[in-house]
Amino acid sequence: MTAAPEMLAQSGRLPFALEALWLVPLLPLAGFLLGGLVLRPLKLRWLPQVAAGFVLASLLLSLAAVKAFFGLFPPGSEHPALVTGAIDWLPVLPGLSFGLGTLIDPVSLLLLVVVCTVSFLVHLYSIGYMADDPGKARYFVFLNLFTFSMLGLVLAPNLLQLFVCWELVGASSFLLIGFYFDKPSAVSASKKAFIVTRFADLGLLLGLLSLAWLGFRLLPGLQAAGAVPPGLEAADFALLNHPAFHEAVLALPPFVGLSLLSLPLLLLLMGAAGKSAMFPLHIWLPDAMEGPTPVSALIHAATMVVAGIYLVARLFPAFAAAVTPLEVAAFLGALTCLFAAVIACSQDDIKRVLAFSTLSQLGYMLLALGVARADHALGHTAGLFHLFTHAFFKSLLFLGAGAVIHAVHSNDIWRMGGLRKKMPLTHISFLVAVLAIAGLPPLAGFFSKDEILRAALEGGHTTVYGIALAVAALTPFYMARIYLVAFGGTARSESAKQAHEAPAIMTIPLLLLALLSVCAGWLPMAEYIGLDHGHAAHHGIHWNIALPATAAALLGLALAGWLYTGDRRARREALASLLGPLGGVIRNKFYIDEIWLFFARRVIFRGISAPIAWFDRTVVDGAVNAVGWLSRALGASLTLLQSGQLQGYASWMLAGTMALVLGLGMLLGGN
Amino acid sequence: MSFFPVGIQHWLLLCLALFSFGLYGLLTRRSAMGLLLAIEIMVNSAAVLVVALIHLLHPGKLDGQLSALFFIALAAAEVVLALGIYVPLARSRPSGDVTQLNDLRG
Amino acid sequence: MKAAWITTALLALHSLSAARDWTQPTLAERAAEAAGRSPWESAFWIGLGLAGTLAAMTLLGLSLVYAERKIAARFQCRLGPTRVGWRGTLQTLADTFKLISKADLVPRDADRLLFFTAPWLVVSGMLLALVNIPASPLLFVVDLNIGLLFISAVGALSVLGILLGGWASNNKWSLLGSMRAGAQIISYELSLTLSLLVIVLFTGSLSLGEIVQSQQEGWWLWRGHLPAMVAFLVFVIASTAELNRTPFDLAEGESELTAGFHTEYSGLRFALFYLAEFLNMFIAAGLAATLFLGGWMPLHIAGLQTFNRVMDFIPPLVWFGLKTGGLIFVFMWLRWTFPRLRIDQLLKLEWRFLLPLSMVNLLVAALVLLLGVYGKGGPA
Amino acid sequence: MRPSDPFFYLFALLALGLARACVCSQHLLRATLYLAGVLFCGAAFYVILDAEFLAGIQLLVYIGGISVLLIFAIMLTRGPDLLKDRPSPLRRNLALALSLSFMGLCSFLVLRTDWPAALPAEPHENPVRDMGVRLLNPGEGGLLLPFEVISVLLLCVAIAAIYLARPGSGEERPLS
Repeated sequence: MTAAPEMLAQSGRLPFALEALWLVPLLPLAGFLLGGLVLRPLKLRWLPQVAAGFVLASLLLSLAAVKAFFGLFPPGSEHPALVTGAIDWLPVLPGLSFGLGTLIDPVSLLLLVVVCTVSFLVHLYSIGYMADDPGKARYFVFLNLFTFSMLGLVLAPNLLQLFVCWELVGASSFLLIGFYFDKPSAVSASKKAFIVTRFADLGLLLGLLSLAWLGFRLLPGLQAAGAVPPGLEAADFALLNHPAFHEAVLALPPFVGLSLLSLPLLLLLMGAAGKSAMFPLHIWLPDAMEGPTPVSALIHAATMVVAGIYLVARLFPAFAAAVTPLEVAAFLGALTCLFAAVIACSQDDIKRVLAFSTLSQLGYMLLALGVARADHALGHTAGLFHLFTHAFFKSLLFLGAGAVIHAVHSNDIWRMGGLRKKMPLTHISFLVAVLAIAGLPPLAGFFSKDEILRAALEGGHTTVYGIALAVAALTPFYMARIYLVAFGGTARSESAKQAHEAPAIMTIPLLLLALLSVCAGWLPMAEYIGLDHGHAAHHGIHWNIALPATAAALLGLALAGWLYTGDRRARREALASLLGPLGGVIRNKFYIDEIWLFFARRVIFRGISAPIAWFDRTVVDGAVNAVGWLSRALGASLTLLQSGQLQGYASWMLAGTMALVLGLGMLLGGN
Repeated sequence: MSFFPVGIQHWLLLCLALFSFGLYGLLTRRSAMGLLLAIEIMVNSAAVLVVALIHLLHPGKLDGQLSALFFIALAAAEVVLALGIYVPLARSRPSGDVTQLNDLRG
Repeated sequence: MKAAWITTALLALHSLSAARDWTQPTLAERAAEAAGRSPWESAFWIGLGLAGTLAAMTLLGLSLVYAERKIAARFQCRLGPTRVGWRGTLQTLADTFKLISKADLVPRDADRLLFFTAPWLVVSGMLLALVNIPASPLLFVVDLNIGLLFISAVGALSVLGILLGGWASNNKWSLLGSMRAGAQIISYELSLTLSLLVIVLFTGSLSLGEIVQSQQEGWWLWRGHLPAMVAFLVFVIASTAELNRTPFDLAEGESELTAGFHTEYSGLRFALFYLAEFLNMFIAAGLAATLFLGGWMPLHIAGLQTFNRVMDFIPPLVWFGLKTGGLIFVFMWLRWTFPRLRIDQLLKLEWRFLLPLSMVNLLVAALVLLLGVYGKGGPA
Repeated sequence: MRPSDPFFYLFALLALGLARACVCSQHLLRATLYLAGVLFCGAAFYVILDAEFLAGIQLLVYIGGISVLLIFAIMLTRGPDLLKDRPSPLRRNLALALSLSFMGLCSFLVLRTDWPAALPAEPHENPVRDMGVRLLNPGEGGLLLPFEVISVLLLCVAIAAIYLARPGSGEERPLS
């Protein structure tokens, strides 16, 4: 980090779009407040349009910011991290304070564009999707709240703001999953999502606290030595990512065999795993599909669930310095990506398939980050690249699924079929998305997946590469499966027969996303985000990576075509008998939910909660009640004094005064 | 202490006596109006006391008179408010007997 | 002692003379001054003051009642009393004897203590006020430095007397009458006091002697410009109301309440109430004359030297008498000309009109004082 | 002995007698009259203490305002049972004991205190004017703030009294 950008920021000569970037999160917040406090109570019908308008303003502003940023620091050169709009928010102690502000660097700008674009398109799509819903106003208000929180998270310059927005994102996700609050399954799904992520957030909080503590303790020394630039605060990313800080922390004695840098980062990784639904904390994401489909597209595919990935990417220098957490991340990512892909092959609910697919792709991203190292940061670029492209095609898939569900009134792919003719625009866009996620050139998924595989291979993680390649075959298979079952063949139900194309307000976002799904991969991402420019500067197709990957994708597609084109029930049953009991296990999602349930019921409820509750009810409450009883008894005896007689009081007062005078006289006077 | 000349102690004792009469009235009266009368005696005696003390300790200093002015204003305010409370009370109750007004009994 | 008598005679003569000498001490001052020399002389001056006041009271009562009857008669195209004395001048005296010799009735369930106290309270209030009125440089019993405040304050005694008298009579007409009178007097007291304050503001003093002297340059009615005129008008209206005279005589409207708070009174006590009423009128008129019309100052017009010299020859007592008499005539004129107001009209007049008017007027007066634009031209 | 001393004793006796009558009279209206007497004596005390202006104010406010107001209130609300306010002997004795002991205690303290001698007098040409200046002076020793506060208080009291005594605030809904 050179001194120049800081001087630029201080002299206030940055372009307006960067100086005023704080407007980007605040615009949706304004929309939330305006909608929630004014428009909704007034029952104004154009609330959705207003909500979308605020997000559109954010989108335009963030695009302007991207243009301004890369105008100042052209692609391929060094990209500094700027902080604008900083205010001192929470002064805790002298030397320990937390600020608010907007952090501008390529990573946050990437997320900014993704969040704003997808959020705006989802807003647009929702205007059509939710047109007849009585809770429309509430929906859009929550959507604005979510957008605000997510943007605040992305732009956070320190861990605390990130944490606050992280929880806000969780809260709005909770609200939106439980949007149909009269449906018991939605309510329990929202509770499940909230509790599971809260559980993981405990790790995040602990990690945050320990990092902030380390920062607080080490900052004065580092500043005195001139190792870090002045003006940093304890939880600032700029400090946490600073090599001098890593050195200082690694110099401290390790704890339980882990360095003091790894420990908090592992805790942070736990939070990230919860939010990004990594194994074994993934159980909330499939259930979260109870929310409205656009919500799934926005929150549970493109934005919120990538917050974990973003966190790791944000602190990547720290992770790279610690190494151990990255290995864990790689393992976790690989495991989740394979595991979820396998389950996805067996599900019949279109949204669940997409949800497991999301899990799998998130695992992919984490895997990519995990294989990156300080001296070989290609994985970092690749993970974020995949995050970028995945956001578009996965939200496209969800929105397409939403259109289909809207038309068919069912989530079950076996009740669809033959939609190719009835919903041509949806079909085209869905097909583009399926091909993009399958990784066929020249669509977006191909390039990002290519980068990931390359990163794994070149980083020397052969096992991980193998798993990734396997998943590269599985992904096209299950995606093609749902595509073929839902769109191909003939209609399998009455509603599917009567399905028709969605209105333009819904198809336009689909087509826009389809366009993005095609083009997003053509960006030379390494020039924008790359950490080591010498190594990853050459962008292009690496045939040693691309050929096996494309072959795997084609294999998956072919298998799906073989099994699901026309009436192929016999072949499927043969395959199922080949798998034997394993098929049942897969179908039941490896019984992870049941294991958790057992753990929660037997261990937590019976073993921990019940004794604590007993203690609380008898001992703690007993003490409180005893105090209450005592004071009541005392009060009851004292009420005898309170006769309600004015003159009685006057007499007591007089007598008391005289007693005081006498007492004081004896005490002080004497003579 | 002799009868003449009249000094601080004479004034103090006079005011004390007046105050004690007021006190007696305050403690014995049953009617709210009677209480008010007694309180007026007490306030007045206090005001006289302040004026007398300042006058005798520091002749010509106006603080005593000024505070007595405030006393009088306060007493007027108090009476007005007391009557404002008393009149509706007396209308809504069978009598203005304060010993019957014990709704706040614990 | 002989010297004292001679001085008195000289003083009486002197008071009628034309000398404009306001360095003359008041009777109270003379008494205080004499206290050092001989207690007897001091006692003489005090006695003279008391006796003079009582005599003036009696004389005023008699003459004012006569005047009222004559004027009322003239307004009603009658002759009024003509038989007793020259043109009926002794009629009031005869009536007084009649009243004193009448049976003294007290209602059966009356609160006797209060019943007997009430008239004396009223009259003593009047008496205390009367001693403060400067009739001439010499006939001035006491010049309190809080004179104006004192006069308003002792006016309260008569309110107390009226209320207690009405209540003690144990008669609903009396009670109603006294309540009305009380409410009316308290209400109008406000604008009355505010109009007095205008003059206090101009003079910077509460002492009536100083107020008269301050009008050497010109009467406040003229020198005070608009605020003083408004204050004068308000003062006349409010004191009419304070006097319970028509058109504000609801408290004793005979068609409604027999005779108001003194219905049950007879004989001497009735005479006292009656006397107090007329004295009150005199005090109001005298106060107005003192405050606004220069008191015993002669009428001067700037630039007319000869005219002013001639005016100077008229003695101060006569000037005071003329001004007060004129105002008393106005009060009587009002009484026999206007119809009676209703109670709501009466209260509305005060609270909605006179009081805001006098408040604004006081502010305007303060403005006039601040800008220093008063004190030019007009009769002096 | 100063010339004012006999007046002190005269009015002191009068005041005490009237105060006793005021608190002991069974008849409220008479008690009010006695109260007016006590207050009148207060005015006399002020005159003795060279505070003529205060005496005037005392007469104006207490006798002209407060006493009249009290009489009005009694007349407006006379309840038959309280025209005779006769406290029970127990109550009387208790109150007597309390007030007497208060008086005794305070007298004891007053008598055993060494009161300082008077400071030299501050001459005032026109005390009323000086008081007015003090009252409206915002600076050192000025009482403008208390004056304003008490003005606001009086305004509030006036509004409160009007509100409380408004027709319909007491009759329709009993306070209990």
